[in-house]
Amino acid sequence: MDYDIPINIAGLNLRNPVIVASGILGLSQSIFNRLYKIGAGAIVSKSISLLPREGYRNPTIVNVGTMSYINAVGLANPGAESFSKEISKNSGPLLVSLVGSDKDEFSDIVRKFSNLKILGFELNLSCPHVEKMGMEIGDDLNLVYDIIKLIKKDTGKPLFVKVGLGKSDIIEVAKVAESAGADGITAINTLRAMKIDIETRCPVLENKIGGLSGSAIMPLGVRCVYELSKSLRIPIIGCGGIMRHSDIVEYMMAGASAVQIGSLIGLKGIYSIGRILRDLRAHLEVSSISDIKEIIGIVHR
Amino acid sequence: MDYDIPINIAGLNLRNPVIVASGILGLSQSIFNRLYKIGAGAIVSKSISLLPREGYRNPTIVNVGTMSYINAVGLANPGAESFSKEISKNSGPLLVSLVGSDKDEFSDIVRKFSNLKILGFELNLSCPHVEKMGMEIGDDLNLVYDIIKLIKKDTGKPLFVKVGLGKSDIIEVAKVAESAGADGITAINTLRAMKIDIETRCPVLENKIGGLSGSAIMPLGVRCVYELSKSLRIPIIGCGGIMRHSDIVEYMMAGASAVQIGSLIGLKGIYSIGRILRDLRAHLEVSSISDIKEIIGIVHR
Amino acid sequence: MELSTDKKLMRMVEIEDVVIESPTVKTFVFKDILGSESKPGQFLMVWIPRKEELPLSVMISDKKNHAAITIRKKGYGSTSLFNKGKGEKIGIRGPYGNSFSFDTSHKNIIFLGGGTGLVPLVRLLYSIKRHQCNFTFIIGAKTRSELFFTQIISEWAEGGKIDLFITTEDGSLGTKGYPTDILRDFLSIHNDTDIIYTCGPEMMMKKAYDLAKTNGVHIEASIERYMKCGIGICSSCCINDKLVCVDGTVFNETKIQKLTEFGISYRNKSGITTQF
Amino acid sequence: MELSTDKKLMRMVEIEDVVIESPTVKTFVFKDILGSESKPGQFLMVWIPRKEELPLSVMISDKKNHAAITIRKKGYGSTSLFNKGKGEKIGIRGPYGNSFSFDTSHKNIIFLGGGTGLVPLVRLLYSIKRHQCNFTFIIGAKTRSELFFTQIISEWAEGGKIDLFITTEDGSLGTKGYPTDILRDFLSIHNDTDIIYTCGPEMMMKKAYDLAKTNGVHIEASIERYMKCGIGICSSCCINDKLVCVDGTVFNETKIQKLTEFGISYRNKSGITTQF
Ligand SMILES: Cc1cc2nc3c(=O)[nH]c(=O)nc-3n(C[C@H](O)[C@H](O)[C@H](O)COP(=O)(O)OP(=O)(O)OC[C@H]3O[C@@H](n4cnc5c(N)ncnc54)[C@H](O)[C@@H]3O)c2cc1C
Ligand SMILES: Cc1cc2nc3c(=O)[nH]c(=O)nc-3n(C[C@H](O)[C@H](O)[C@H](O)COP(=O)(O)OP(=O)(O)OC[C@H]3O[C@@H](n4cnc5c(N)ncnc54)[C@H](O)[C@@H]3O)c2cc1C
Ligand SMILES: Cc1cc2nc3c(=O)[nH]c(=O)nc-3n(C[C@H](O)[C@H](O)[C@H](O)COP(=O)(O)O)c2cc1C
Ligand SMILES: Cc1cc2nc3c(=O)[nH]c(=O)nc-3n(C[C@H](O)[C@H](O)[C@H](O)COP(=O)(O)O)c2cc1C
Ligand code: FES
Ligand code: FES
Repeated sequence: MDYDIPINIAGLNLRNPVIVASGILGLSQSIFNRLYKIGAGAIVSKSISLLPREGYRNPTIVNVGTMSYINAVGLANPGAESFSKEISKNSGPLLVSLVGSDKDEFSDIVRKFSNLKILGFELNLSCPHVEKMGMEIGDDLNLVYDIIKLIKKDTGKPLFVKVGLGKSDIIEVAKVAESAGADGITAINTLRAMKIDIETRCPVLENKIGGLSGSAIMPLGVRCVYELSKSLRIPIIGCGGIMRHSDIVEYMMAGASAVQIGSLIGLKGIYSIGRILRDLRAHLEVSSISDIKEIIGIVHR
Repeated sequence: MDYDIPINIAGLNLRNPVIVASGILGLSQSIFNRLYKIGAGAIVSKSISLLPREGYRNPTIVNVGTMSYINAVGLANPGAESFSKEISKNSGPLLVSLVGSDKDEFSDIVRKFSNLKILGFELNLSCPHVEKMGMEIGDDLNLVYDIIKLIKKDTGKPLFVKVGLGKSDIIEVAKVAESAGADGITAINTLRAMKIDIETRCPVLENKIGGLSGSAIMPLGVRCVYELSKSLRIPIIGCGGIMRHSDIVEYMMAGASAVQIGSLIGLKGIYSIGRILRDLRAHLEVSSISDIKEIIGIVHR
Repeated sequence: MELSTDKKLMRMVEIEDVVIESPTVKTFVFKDILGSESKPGQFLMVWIPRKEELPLSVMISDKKNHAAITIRKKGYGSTSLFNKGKGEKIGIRGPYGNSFSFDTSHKNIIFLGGGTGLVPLVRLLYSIKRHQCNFTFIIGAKTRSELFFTQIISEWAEGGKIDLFITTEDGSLGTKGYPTDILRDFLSIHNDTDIIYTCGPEMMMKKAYDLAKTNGVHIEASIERYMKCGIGICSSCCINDKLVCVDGTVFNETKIQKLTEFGISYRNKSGITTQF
Repeated sequence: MELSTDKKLMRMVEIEDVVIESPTVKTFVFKDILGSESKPGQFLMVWIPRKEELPLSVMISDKKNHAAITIRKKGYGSTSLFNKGKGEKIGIRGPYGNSFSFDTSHKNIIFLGGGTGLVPLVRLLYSIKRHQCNFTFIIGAKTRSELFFTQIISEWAEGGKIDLFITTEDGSLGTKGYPTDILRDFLSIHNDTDIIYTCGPEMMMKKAYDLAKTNGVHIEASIERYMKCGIGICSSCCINDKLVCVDGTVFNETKIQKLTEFGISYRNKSGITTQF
């Protein structure tokens, strides 16, 4: 199979614009290799914290119908030390997602990966269901600025900053990220949401509140990418609700230079990556689009 | 048909908790009478501004699948003068929704309705797609406070404040509303969203950006009601994505004292109000819930 | 590309044929299964990308799985559509609304239409022409150059027989005057008329309704109102307590009787009640 | 209440029967069409409201449209479930995962299981027992009181014949020792064995796999890993590049050969690779 729809984003050459989102099959080098074989243009690891985290007790994910999930995994991850060993032999197009509860943690995490063959980093500012991580940090604009400055001092590799629809204005957060030296923005993360079981009268997720992903958030993600691409010069990775090749096209027309997929893999399996790429290639062909770059942000013109 | 599931909210006695949301069949007294006959517990009018508004050109609404819409009607409405004539003979359970671009407008609008037989008002602070109205105002906490104070000075009737997921923290906005004297909170309004047609490479809505409603936002609305009811003492009307009686139950268990429905009517027709009420009554019966009040906020216990 | 079969979702279709009906009227043909299966009187919401979305009655097409729309060039939206050509794309959703009914015991049937109001009537005639009825088709127009569909109507006489009457206000073709003049005269002679189907300017339909009442004849009228959503959610199209987009567009004499706003007032884009 | 037929969505079911299998093992029966149609080896994600969600193999039920699960009381989640009674509700989703295969040319079949690993094996035996095969069922347990399902297994012999071997580590019932001791001896005598189906402690399955390889016998093992999502999205269940929840839980000798982590290491809740 040929997954060639080459793109360039933040100086990175990817064979195609379809990136596996953070938290999706993001813990194992063997799985990364398989995802790459299956067609992924790049892979973002699970968000990695300095120390290991067990995350929340199950249920950590609930399907709310209409191709959407709410999850509250609680950022379970092996921690920076262990994960750097996991990927020590990586040679694939891997971005390591970073999460921390404190400014100083980030340097420590980044340094663990400094000698590894990875593409770069994604900073998770927007995990909506873990207190003092992600969203909470993302809401403090000064902190966002400082963290990005720090990370960029510690690595020469591209840094994408992942933003979401939280308490603060996504555009402002992204602008601060840009001004602090971020090389790209990933938008959007999941949105705080809840599912209650009316028979037992309690929230389904152990953490009660989780993050909404999948189809439900697609029109929100497209809007964010559209608005962000008006205000930013750095490239944007669109994420949220992509289920079909046409969704990818929509994100790119709104201004995304690449996209990430997540829930789709839960709904349609790991091989859906190859299928969506095949459909995307076919679409570009019948639409006589020789370079996918042509369509990036085309609705703004 | 018997639509009796009596509730009391902010001093109002409604025959049932199912309210028709603002903007849904909200312009005509004859239609209000019909909605009441069909079973609605109460009806919120289209948001009324001081002067008439033509709204945006069509398309003003687009179905994005999975039982969700994006709309940008642009707050088309006949204006306060004309609408007060429209409802001059009203005797049904009507709430008038208010929208303005300026603090002083609100008094003028409210006064037009001062002698009419209506239940009260809903202040639309959260229309996500009209600049300088709704959302923009809702993001300025001082302005929110002042507007509510003003309105409450002009009317003794209950005032509900409708909040949404915008740029600012919904809980903070609601708290300010409560402290300014709001009698209840309606949550949530639509969320800024966008649909692009990839064939013609342009946004579908004339206004490009509109508000997402329907199934997609249900888990967001439930979460907001859950969180709001933790922080507020005034009652909450849950709104967003209600499609089945079980969704109503979910909202009420999360803390809502009543609910509003909107998109459902577009998807399943006007008689869906009666059907959802019938299903709700049946559910309460088989669950041996004699007073629906029992379940309000039950997940918090 | 599969064709969508969900009438609620917008589907992009390519204009395959353009028929010039008159200097200001064109018919656009496109492939669309749902549209091709529309019942007479139903309409589509038609999106002219970057411009407008308009409710338009579904016209017939003789191509399998194809539907058509007929547009009269008027303001911004209709002119944008009018200027579209073969190969261009438009978005459609629907068909929406109810439809004309047909009672097989009816033998003497009148169609009364003007302008693009002819579209649903033509679709209706097409669907019932195999029945052995006497069809009388009365068309009104301002002037000769604004007439269209006369050819297609007069060609169709399968089961029954079709009489075509034409009126123009300036007398440039057919009888000088209004189509309702013909209707009045016709009804006074033919007291065996069963039903009148009408679509066109509301004042014309109002007159027809009054005549039908006086003469004890059934009538079904397709009413137009300003439409935003087309799906019964916005109430911009309301007439009394009915929503034209879902409860209509077709109303019979029993229903019209309760529509006190019929022929009297409509709502403008802001929802303000306005006199005709 | 209609029964959900979407295996992706959680459905609430009411426990209709509770069977006490041993002092620490219970079987819960509930109505669920999807569960009742599970293939042998598939599992459900079972939600114990306010407590936990656990992957559990689908047990058989003799009631129409009913399924069952068998739980051994262990830690927080399993104990919460164990304490549930008739009439209480649990949530289930699934069935998920692949299943044991059955080749009708196979005549001599061994089942090797221990503890709740017996559940999928019992379901498998139930679904193939009508075939004229020689079934050998080897059950291992620590001690007599921990044995269960022995009755049900020995009762079933429809088409073929069933030999039941029991081992306990303390010798309180059956042969003293491990079930793999029996397997080794059995294979050395019966060189016509076609396939071994196994589920239970990974070290037991690993030994069985080695024996199968040495003796040139097919083997299918149902592997357990820590599961969060059950639907192939979180990778908490991974073994090498396979996801046990969707690529498994059943792996045959060809696949196991590539699973270098089999019997060696698993990932803990944080995803850290941990030695057995
Ligand atoms: C059910 C229905 C079927 C119709 N079928 C046809 C048809 O087959 N062929 C045809 O040419 N026209 C048809 N029309 C009329 C058509 O929708 C437009 O009103 C007309 O084309 C003028 O549009 P415009 O944008 O050019 O006019 P503008 O110059 O923008 O407006 C002129 C007038 O057109 C009417 N109008 C504009 N937009 C709408 C709208 N969204 N809904 C209703 N009325 C509107 C209003 O009365 C307005 O005052 C139909 C209308 C309805 C309601
Ligand atoms: C495919 C599959 C089928 C299973 N079928 C059965 C069955 O039919 N009957 C039965 O009693 N048990 C079965 N189990 C094991 C069951 O899921 C639980 O692991 C066990 O009940 C202990 O749970 P606990 O919460 O009480 O343990 P705890 O004390 O919380 O944890 C003890 C150990 O249990 C395991 N465990 C806990 N949660 C999970 C989880 N979500 N996924 C996998 N392992 C977990 C871990 O190894 C953990 O270290 C199955 C497991 C899998 C993966
Ligand atoms: C189970 C699960 C775990 C996730 N974990 C993370 C994470 O660790 N870090 C992160 O930045 N995003 C995480 N996300 C969010 C996804 O990366 C993505 O932003 C979101 O799911 C929206 O994309 P989708 O609609 O395609 O799933 C997770 C999502 C899911 C469903
Ligand atoms: C066509 C349309 C018009 C709307 N107009 C208004 C409005 O004028 N004022 C307002 O407060 N909300 C308006 N809303 C939002 C609804 O009142 C409601 O908050 C939202 O649709 C979510 O509910 P739902 O998911 O049940 O539709 C509108 C919604 C739709 C779909
Ligand atoms: S057009 Fe919106 S209700 Fe009819
Ligand atoms: S349990 Fe999540 S991938 Fe298997």
